[in-house]
Amino acid sequence: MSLLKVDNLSIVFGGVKAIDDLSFTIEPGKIHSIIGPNGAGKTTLFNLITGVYTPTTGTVLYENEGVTGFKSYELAARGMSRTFQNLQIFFNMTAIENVMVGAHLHLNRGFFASFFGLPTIKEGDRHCRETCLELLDFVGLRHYADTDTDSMPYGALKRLEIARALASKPKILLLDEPAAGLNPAESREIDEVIKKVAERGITVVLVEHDMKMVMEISDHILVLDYGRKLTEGTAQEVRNNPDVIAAYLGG
Amino acid sequence: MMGKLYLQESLSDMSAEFLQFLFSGVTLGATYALVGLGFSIIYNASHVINFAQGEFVMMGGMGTVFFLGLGLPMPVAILAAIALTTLFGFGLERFAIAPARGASVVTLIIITIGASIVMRGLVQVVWGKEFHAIPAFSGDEPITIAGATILPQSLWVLGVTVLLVLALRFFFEKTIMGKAIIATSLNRDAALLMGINVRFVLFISFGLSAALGAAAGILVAPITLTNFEAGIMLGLKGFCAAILGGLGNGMGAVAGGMIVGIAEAMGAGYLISEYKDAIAFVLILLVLFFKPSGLFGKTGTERV
Amino acid sequence: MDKLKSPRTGGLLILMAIIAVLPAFLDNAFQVEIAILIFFNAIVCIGLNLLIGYAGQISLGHGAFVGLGAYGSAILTAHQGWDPLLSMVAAATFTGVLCFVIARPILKLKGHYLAMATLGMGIIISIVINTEDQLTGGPDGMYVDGLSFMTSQIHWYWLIGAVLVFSVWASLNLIHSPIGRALRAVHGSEVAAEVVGVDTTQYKVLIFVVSGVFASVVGSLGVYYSNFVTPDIAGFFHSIELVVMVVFGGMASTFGAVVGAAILTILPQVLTFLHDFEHLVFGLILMLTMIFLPKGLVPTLADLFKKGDKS
Amino acid sequence: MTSRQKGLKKSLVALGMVAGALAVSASNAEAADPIKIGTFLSVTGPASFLGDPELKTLELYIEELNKGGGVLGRQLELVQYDVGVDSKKAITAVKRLVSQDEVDVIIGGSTSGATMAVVPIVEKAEVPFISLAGAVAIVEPVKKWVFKTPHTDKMACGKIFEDLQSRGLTTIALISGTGGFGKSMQGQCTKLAPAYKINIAASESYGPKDTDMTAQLTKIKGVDGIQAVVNTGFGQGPAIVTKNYRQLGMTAPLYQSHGVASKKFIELAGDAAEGVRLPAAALLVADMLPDSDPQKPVVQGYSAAYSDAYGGSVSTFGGHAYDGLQIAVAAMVRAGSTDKEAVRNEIEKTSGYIGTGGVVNMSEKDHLGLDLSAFKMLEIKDGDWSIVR
Repeated sequence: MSLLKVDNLSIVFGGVKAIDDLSFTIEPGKIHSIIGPNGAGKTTLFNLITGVYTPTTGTVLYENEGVTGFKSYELAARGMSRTFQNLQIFFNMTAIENVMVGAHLHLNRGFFASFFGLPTIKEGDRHCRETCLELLDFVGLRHYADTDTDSMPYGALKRLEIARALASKPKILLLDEPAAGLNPAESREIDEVIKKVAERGITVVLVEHDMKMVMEISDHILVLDYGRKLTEGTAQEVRNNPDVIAAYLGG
Repeated sequence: MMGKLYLQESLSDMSAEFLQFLFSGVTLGATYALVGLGFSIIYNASHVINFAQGEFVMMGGMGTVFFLGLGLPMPVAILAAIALTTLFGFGLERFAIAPARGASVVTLIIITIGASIVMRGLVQVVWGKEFHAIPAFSGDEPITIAGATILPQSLWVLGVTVLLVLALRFFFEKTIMGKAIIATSLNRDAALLMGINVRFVLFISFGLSAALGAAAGILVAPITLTNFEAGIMLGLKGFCAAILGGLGNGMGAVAGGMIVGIAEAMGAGYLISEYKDAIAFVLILLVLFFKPSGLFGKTGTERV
Repeated sequence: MDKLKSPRTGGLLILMAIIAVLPAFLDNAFQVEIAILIFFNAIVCIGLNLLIGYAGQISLGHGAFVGLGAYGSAILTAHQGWDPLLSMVAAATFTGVLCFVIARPILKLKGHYLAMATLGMGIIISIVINTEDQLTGGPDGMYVDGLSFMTSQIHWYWLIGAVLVFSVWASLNLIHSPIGRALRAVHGSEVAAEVVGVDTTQYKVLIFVVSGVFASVVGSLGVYYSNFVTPDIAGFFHSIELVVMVVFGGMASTFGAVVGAAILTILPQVLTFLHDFEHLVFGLILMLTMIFLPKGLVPTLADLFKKGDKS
Repeated sequence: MTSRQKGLKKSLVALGMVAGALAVSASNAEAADPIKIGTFLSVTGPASFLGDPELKTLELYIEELNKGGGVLGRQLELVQYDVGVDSKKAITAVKRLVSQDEVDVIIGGSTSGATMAVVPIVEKAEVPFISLAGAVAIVEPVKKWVFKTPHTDKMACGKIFEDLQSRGLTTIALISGTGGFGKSMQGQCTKLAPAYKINIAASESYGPKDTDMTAQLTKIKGVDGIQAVVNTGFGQGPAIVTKNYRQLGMTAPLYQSHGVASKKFIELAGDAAEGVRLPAAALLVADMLPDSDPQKPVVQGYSAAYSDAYGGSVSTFGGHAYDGLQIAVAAMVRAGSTDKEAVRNEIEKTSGYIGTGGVVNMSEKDHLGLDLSAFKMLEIKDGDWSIVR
């Protein structure tokens, strides 16, 4: 059974088809990568799947439920979370608070309980803080817990986004260029984190330009070009596909 | 026979009435358009909403009153008032907006509101609190058109507005300075890289906007009278015009101003005159509810 | 430690202490009056700060909600003979429902468009209050009987002081809860908040309603306190004044809202000796503060202290 | 330093600022020897027309009195607050006047709205209060501590209706400002009309800050048989009404109220003001009064003093303030003290005082003390006032 199934998906921006009649499936419990030249529509595809954009035509099926046009927070409640290519950190909060927002769905959100500061809220927050510290530990940021995010280094913020997404306890996690802008050492750290995430049984979908990283960790690769599917398969299959080589060389 | 005559007469009464409201509307509308245009120019260059725009309008009118009082002839007084207001525009940019670069939207709004209070306070202290009238440019004898009347001053308002709008179009499309302003509004960093002096562009935009406001204030002062508080409502309505047309879209602001002015006059005439001032705001809410970026604004997609 | 958590109890205790000892330093009824006015404004600002400071949604029309509370109570009490407290609840409910209805379309807007929409909404409400003079007394305002059991001014001082302490406490509770974090997340990045399950629209609507109800209750209490209400309470300038208090004191700081309200309530009274120059000086103070302390008074001072600690 | 201490520091700073600010405001409050005259006027806003000359007059004559040794051997001190046209501000100002400044008498309230709003406070604080506003409701019914100097709106309606009758005009339209005075006078005129057999065929209104009344006037123009139009209101509104009236080519006689009785009105309305009639106090036509008129020296004296000090010409509004101050001072002198009850009683006993508004004879039942005789019907001719006989 597939976790995510995309059928004939298209979106048009001002007459241009950014995604054009795209279909593919994502199997649970693996690392999937989506690659393609710049402007191939990778981020747009993420935005369509995670409810940031609404597709012009086509459907998205998640755990056999039609979720086309669902809002991001509705998808999050069903176990889908993501990170962003351009950092979307809550810069008005500390690192730990960022992660605690990630746990939002798993906390008591009653208005009156919060307004009157009932013990259940405080108890819940104390517990949440513990688990979120573990997540920071998991991505290697525990020492930053009470640091204001606006004074943290870029590479750390990239990992913070992953921790925040994990706090929502996702079944599927979409990572949009997690290694972009990082030096090789930082990239390798991200590598490790992604593998550990997959080991936890979370399905990972990755958009990445770092080919070395993609080829090394992906179980399955989907290649996009001009919003269409060029090919898909294992790293080996994709690497040897002449169309892919042509697309990357600009042929 | 009699009935038909009566009908004809009442029909022509009705159309005269309509025309009368329309005259009011376009005169008001032209003023709002100029104020709205001022908002647009500053917004384009700096992404600041200048809540002191109405005070530029007031300063134009009050300045003219002052210079006339000194015994200067009308054209000189008008130019002096525009020059003085432009100086205030420059000053606002240099001493209030430039030092606060990078501040949040709310902070900038409050700075310009502070500036508007300062300008009102200054005019009140220096030029007094009384209402003043500027003599109409070509007399007060109304011109009758199809049973409705229009003041020569209204024709001045319309004529000068059209000229200013055309001149601005020329400025933005054909001159280096104008193009530099457009470039800065589209992409500040790129403009900087292209060697455009962005600070100077901002400076000029505030001056230009102040001059436009002053012109509007001078044109309507003979019709509406002026005092140190005359700019408040005009400023808010001009803001309506700018938003209605889509922020930063100059021609949109002009269209927005006309729509607001005519809607206001028609509403006052045919609906309830007590709610005249509310019409502009009801209109703007309706438009924003259905088209969140104004009538002629581009709908942008968020990039993430 | 959660960095926002610590000043909570300390600040609250100090606020209570100030309120408790202040009457000993107030010489006459007018000074007590100003203290009460500060409390009133501070309560509105605490609510408004939740919306502007924490959730990052600007409102240039909050005076209208104070006005709705005031006139709602005044009309129900004076014309319909309702019990004042019942009127207050009814007015707050009405304001809350109105906020709920308009919140969705209005809060879809961002930045200057949101500013325009809230400003427009406020002006419309204030024009209605000005115009429906049969009901509201028009521009001259209307007289309302007070609460019969509040026989002296100092009673009001304690009542509104208590409401202020409660508001600060509740606001701090809210901020340090999952809801509070969700609100700050909305400010930080709406799209990021959504992908971890925060229904941003719902929270924006919620906090708009909450801040509207804060304003409405203050309006109602204010009208029973002063026995008189004029349309200026719902006007553009009052709305601006409230926003200025919040920003002046410091956005996203509950105590900042209180300090901002205190200073900007006292300042115009202090400046009256300047007569004609009053407005000029007020405007200058406003501009200079915002230019040199764009984050507002309390956060800037707090930063200063922090830096001092490090060195 | 712990974060709790940090919070403490934060709050201490806040406390310091509040206390500091309060201390500054408290330092104004020192009790002193001079007799304190409190006033709250519309010095700014749409009614600055009224408040500005009123304040100038009070300042001028208090300085004058002080030069002459003051009153009861004490200097006078004016405590003034600008309240715009907001009655709520007026309330705050009057609370401040009675409880912080502890003034001996209040002369002020440019607008009827502001005056009516503060009446309950003044009555409760038991401070003599002379209002400078027009509405009849201020003194009818009589309130123990409240007096006023200007002619009432009701008297203005009566005067206008008398004039209409003498010209044989019966069908009129009203156009009124929505502010206190405009609305109140509209009500008074509507009530009084049947007694003069006047038919009000149309009634329109405009807001205090409106700048275009053509819509309302176009509607009035569309009503058949209107023989005259009466505009009730003060400030710049009536000037715009007058301009719009001429622009629309309306020719029926236009009446204004004493709410525009200043040269400023003629200046603002320009040529459009020609032929406009209004009831007003004799002050405006000081030089045209016959020498036998007992008011003549008084109004000429005030007129000259005001023009000398501030330039420009006088308005009746400054005159109201002059009358108020003179009545209050005379009452203090008669009472021989500033005891509030005694001063109040003496104000009520004012009789035969010749002021800018006319001869004032107050009584227990009449806290105004003027009659229609002091009211003149004026017409604007060649940019100046003239008396209609």
